[in-house]
Amino acid sequence: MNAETVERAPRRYGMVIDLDRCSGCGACMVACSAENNVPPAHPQATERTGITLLRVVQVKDAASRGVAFIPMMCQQCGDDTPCMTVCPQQAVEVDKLTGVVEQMPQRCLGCRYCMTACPFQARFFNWWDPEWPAGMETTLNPGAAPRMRGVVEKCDFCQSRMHAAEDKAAMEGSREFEYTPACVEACPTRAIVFGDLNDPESDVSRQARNSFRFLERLGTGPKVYYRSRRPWLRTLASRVGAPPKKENGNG
Amino acid sequence: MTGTRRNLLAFGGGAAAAVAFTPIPWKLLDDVSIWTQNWSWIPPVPRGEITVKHSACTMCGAGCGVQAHCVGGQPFGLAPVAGHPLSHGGLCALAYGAHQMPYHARRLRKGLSRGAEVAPDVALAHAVEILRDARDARRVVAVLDERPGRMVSAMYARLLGGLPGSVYLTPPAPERATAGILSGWAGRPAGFDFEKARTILSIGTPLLDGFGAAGALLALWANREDRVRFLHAEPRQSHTAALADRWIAIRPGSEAAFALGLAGVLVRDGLAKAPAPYGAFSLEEAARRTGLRPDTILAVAHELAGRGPALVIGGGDPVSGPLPRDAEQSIAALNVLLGSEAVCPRHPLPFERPATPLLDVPDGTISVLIADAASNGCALPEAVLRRKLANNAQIIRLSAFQTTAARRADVVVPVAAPSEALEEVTAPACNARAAWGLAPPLVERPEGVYTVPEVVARLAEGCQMPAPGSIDEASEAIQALGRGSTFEFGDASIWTDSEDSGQLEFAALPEIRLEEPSLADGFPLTLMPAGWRGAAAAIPLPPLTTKLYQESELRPGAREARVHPATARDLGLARQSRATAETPYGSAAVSLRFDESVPPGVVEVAAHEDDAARVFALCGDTCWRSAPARLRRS
Amino acid sequence: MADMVSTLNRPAVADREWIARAQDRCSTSRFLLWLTPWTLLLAAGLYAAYLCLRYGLHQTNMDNRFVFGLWIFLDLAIIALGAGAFFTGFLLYILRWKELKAVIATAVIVGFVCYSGAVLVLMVDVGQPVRAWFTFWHPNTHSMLTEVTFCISAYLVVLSIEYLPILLKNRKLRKVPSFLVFEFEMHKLMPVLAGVGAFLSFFHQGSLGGLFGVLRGQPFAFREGFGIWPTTFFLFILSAMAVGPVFVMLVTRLVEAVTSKRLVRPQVYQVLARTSGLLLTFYVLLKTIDTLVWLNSTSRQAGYRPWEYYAWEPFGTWILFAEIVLLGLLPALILLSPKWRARPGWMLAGALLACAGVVLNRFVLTIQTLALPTLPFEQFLTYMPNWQETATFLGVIAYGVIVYSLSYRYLSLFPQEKELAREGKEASHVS
Amino acid sequence: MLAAGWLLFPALLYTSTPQPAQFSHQAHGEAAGLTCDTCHGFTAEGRFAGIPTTESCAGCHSGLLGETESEKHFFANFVEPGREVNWLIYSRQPDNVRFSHARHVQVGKMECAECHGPHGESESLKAFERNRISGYSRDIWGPRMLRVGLKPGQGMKMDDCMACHRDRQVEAGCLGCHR
Amino acid sequence: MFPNVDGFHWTFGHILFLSIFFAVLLTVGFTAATALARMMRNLRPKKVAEIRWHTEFEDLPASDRQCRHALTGAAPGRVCENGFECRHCADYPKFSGTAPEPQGRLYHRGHTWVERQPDGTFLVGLDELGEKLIGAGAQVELPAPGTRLASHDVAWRMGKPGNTVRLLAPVEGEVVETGSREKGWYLRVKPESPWPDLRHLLGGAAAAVWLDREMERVQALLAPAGMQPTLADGGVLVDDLPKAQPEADWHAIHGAMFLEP
Repeated sequence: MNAETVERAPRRYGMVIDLDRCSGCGACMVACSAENNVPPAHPQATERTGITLLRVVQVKDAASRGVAFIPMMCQQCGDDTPCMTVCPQQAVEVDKLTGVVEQMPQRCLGCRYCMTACPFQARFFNWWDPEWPAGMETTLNPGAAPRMRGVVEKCDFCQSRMHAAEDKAAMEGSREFEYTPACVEACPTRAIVFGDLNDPESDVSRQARNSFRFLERLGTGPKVYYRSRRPWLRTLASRVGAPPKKENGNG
Repeated sequence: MTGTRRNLLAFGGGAAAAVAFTPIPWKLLDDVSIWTQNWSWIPPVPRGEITVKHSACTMCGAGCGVQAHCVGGQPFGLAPVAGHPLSHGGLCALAYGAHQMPYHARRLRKGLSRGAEVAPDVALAHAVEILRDARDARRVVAVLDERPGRMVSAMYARLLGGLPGSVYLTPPAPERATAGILSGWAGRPAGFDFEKARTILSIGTPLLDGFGAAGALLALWANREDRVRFLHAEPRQSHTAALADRWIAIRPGSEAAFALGLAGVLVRDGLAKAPAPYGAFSLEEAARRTGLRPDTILAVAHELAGRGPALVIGGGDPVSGPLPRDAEQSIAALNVLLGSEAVCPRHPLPFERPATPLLDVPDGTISVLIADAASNGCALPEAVLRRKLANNAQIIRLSAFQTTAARRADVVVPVAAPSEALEEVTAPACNARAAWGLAPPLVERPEGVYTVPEVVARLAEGCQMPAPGSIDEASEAIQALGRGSTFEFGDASIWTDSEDSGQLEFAALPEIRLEEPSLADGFPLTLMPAGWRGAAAAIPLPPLTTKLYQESELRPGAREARVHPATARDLGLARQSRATAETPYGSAAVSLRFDESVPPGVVEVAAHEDDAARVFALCGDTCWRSAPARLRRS
Repeated sequence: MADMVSTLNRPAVADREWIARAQDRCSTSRFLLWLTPWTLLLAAGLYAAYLCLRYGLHQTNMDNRFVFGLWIFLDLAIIALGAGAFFTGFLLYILRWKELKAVIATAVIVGFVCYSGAVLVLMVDVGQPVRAWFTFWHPNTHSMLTEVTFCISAYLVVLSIEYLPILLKNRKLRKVPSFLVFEFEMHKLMPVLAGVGAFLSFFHQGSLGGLFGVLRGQPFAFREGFGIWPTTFFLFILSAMAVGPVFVMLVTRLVEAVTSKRLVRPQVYQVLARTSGLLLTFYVLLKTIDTLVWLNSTSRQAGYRPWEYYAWEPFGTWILFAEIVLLGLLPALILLSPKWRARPGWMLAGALLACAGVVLNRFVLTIQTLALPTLPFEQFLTYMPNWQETATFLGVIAYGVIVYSLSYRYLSLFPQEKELAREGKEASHVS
Repeated sequence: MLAAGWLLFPALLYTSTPQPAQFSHQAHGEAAGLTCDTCHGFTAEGRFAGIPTTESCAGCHSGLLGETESEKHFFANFVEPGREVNWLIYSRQPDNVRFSHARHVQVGKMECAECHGPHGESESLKAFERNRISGYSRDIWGPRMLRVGLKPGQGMKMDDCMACHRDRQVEAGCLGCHR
Repeated sequence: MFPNVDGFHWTFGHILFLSIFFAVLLTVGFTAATALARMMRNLRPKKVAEIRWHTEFEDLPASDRQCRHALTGAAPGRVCENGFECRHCADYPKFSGTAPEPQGRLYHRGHTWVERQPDGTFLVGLDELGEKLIGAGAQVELPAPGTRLASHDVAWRMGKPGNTVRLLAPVEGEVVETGSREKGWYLRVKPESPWPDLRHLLGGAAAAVWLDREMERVQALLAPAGMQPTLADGGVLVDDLPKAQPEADWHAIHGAMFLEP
């Protein structure tokens, strides 16, 4: 019995993050880890081996002594997505319907080549097997499967919530649905706006017009836009590579 | 012999070739790969009915509303409640990990008697016995309650009623400092109405980083456009300094001087609405002590007076402790001088009992201390508490987790962790309107673990005292008031009081004495414990907050010391990553990080969970806010 | 006593059967003595690999930024050095350079050791080695790594087939008629395998280079190219072909030194050195052009200011100079000019420098690419391998030495060894 | 070796355990005139209820309705003590798979038999065969080793789903079926 | 990889890449298969012996492969490429001219000799130098009567345990009778054709020159490095050389002398 196969116009989900509203409180990071069943840090994990699918980074501008907080997650690059073209076994696909860059831990070999390709450092490797203290596995989110060690994982705009919204819409027999990722819901200052970039009326498309993107010149077509009234942030974002300090690094 | 061996080899080779045509290798390959996708030691995902339960977050005292998505009755994710009277649809980072607290690695399900594990009822019996001896020997008993103003606090007060000379204490908290002093001066509870204020000056307290209902304040800050201006005075460029419209970098320890300087300007230019406190500073004196240019202090003062109702908030930092008494009083005095409508009276809750601040109690007087389990997210160093206790004092601690404080207590009675028992929720102490609500449990308690009201009842019964009552007395008392409005969210409800139309009259401002900061020789730097709300509190941090401090550099983690690159270069530590911080009271190994936002001459050592005790020990037992220190290569 | 003396420096009787009559090899005990350090190293390497496979890759010092560390650098380096196998085979069987017949066997074994070592390390380095076949089942043909995986596994098969006849020439195995005839027939078909080997190696050496050249997200490594391949694709092939013969020469000289025997005629060394010199010069030329194009246009378009690549502490501009001039041009000139090449000391120095140059090129592309920050707020990070990584690294080298020593002892790798031994005896008569 | 491969190996690979209780779809289907979604229904937000709970069975089976042995066994062991039946589910997919009955049944208008095959008319429940290595039921891989010419309901592996999606030109990205 | 696998899309990249890869796999497989097929075809004993002799001949150093005409001075310094198989050597007539068929004992380069008997059979034995090289008391494994021998094939094995040498058959034929060391001959062979072509054996003058050359070779091999080549002093070799000079590397010397690399 051939179900009617009316195709829904493909969506291109994207985000606009207002850096002037981000207070660096980190609520989005904790909410994101709770939603995606990311385990609490292994005792030996550091900021270079931990898994923070959404990373809030504090940046300082020496000249104006300005400080800003930048939530950096997978930018769901649209134009020849660096991680997709390099994955040897198609564990990374750009979903035609939603524009989200899908990462399949079931097929991922753990060769980590995609992590060298990603200029946004938005991919994380499971160096350890996920462990939860006794009893805490009852607090796992049924919508997301915990990943095993040896695979790469990244932000996928909270597919667990999208699936839930899809199922609810399916009950009324419709394919249209709306959903908000965990970080958008968790942000106390509503700094993150999420929506379909293909739909010109959505506020994400409107706000995306006069905003900037990081590493735009690399030509990977990221779909997460940033806005700020502070000019030094806009110039910082236009840079590729960090300015070398007098003596580099932190100690 | 070789003939048979060779045939054997030939047969083996043939068999091996044939295996390729059977499904064995290919199916094994596929199955082993599937096995790697479903390892048995990766926990399976719970399956069941998805429901939503409403409750409140009890990680600190702010009472933010929370809706929990549950599968089969078990919460797996928390979300804010839009339109909640206290949290206005915002939550802070601690809330989103709160549903995992009952399963924290350091959860305590048994009693502790002098560190040894005992059955819960044995621990409770031991506590009752201590209390009874104290009553018979007429020794001073005290209750330390980090969240006074609840019905449970009233039950504690009733329990203490039967014990002569007992005292009901509350540790210092940023929300209670300035509001508490103003209430004292006005003779009736006073609070701040942030919605009314058009200029908010916070001195030394992280207003936009975990003050009161963090989510609500951040929402106010984000949607302020030009209605409200946030000014922040702090030596360090903290989160709040970064977000404030204007950051005034004062020298460490010069908060009082800054406040008195502002007061001096208000009085001199006739902008003050009340007589100036004795000892208000001249502009030059204030500028000298704070290291600011005189016109900065002038501009801030005029802005405070000129731009509509202003608020000046002190209270110190949840981790590096309260400001000294003189600073708190001078900040409170500023509010009196400005006389803004944002400072308004507040109806007390019917069952509210005044609590004595811990620091006002004379030293060495308490011989039995009962420490309540609730946490307000602020640190209380061991030394500060021990100074108030007599030398053979005994501590009865109600705790759901194994913290350093619990290990040092004489008896620990295991109580319910956050979201395991019905808990009361009150508005932050600085709110203009009181509020009271109930946070129903999301998870059922493990057996053998008590709730706090049960423990208080058993203590009272053990000492043959009248029953201290129960939580639903509070709801009747509030119904009896017949004012305010109630909000229902699922089976959680919260009642907020109505405006108190009265006016606040302040008696004459007391005399504010300012001590000269004493610089110990040989210790050129100033050491300040640093952290964020909940980092060094009575209950440990939710497990998922490791994303903030351990797996990223958003928050300082344990053993971390930040110092200005210039200071490091002067001390020859430019390339060091490990160093030792020394103060007159002790030394500790730290990992150095260089950070321009830290003022030169200051070394900030992160006080973090169990490691906090070590850091506070560095500050000695005076006021733990800062200590003279030096940094040595380790 | 006489019997004792004779067995002292000659293999034991049982061992003797396996060694061809003409070759005199040291006594079995001395051989075992030689093997023990390497077996210990191999054991340590296997233990480290066990730890990484059993407990997970947190055993290493790699992290989310340095996802490629010592192991991938090792892979790239030894595969580049192992290119001697395909290139010598190509020269001998396709271009008919008869002198190389003397070193073809050792070249094949060096190649086999390098490739199998590289694949072994890859199996430990990959997070889920059991799923390695997914690359064959769901290949992504746009990815350079798929191409590497396909070609390396295919070439490893070709190399093992090329290794088989050398193995079957062993004196005892030759007694089995089927082995003897199979070896005889294989020998005739060797040119086909050499051709296929060259074709496969051409692609996968190149795609190893392409691995970094296609990284649009890493301006330091990204290169424009012809068609679908970046320039690093061709540079890697050229550098591998340039270094392959020289590495085979170095290995042979090393074996001669260790066994204090003359195994190969000097002209063979001259031929190897000359080819390497030629190719190295061509490589250095192309490399300079590519660097200039990269610095001035490609990375500028990507927005990375070129001088910032080398503004960070350990990797100054000296590393670029070292790679191209010191370890590129200098050895090329030494190996090209017959006068310098004649003197063995200089020839060896040139060879070593050439190998070092290519290894440094692999190091720079693997480690420096990952060290440089791409986001404006990231920092330059450094990485030190820990003992597990180094133990596995040395374990692979030990595995190589063991396989080569066994092959040298039991298989006759050097056809000219007998004549040289006899001439040596006569020469000693004359001198 | 070939015989071992084709015959012996499958027998060794799967352990077979009988279901804790017997159930005849046939009896409930024709005799009692029930349809699939009476017991296997949906919840409001599209969650598939799966196997009915004991008390929803007890709705009709408050007392013994028939006299079959299996009903007595079910009644004695489960309904009275009110214990849930620990069914061994034939089509249990791994955790990382997300199969939305709502989209397939409500939007896709598919019949249960298209995937589950004749399970609806089965007289009794066959023994549950678990794959020793991957831990999943044999009904997912399908009865035959070579997975060729499988009738509907005989295989629920990715290839079967993809084949059906390809026939109906319904595009489903990786995260359409995985989570 | 295969069309029905999910995610396979017939793009040009896929087709090109996979076809090349399969082509490579096929060629490699095909080469291995042809090698195996040819191996099967050549597994007949006659072919095996020929191949064995051919590969062993390949491994001999050039100095051991001197052409017979080089010995007799007709073609100095010429190295045989043909496995001492003069019958198939194209330029054999060019050098040998029309020398008459040598009579008496004909020598194979592996120190075995053959002598025609009046009844048409051939006696095969080991020459004097060979006996001396192997020494007394060596076990002898003779093929059972009735086994067929090809020329240059392994006739029989001799030697002390751990150091057995294989002796090559100078002529094709069927073993009729086995002899022994005492009898002075080891095999009686009945040739296929009554008058087989024995051009590949050395006889008469060539044999004499060859024997002297072999004597010098043995002395060179036995002399420890650094000895001066002495003039031929006409001395007679000791009967049992291995007993006389046990410290010599007999393993290698036997290999060199009996053409077994």
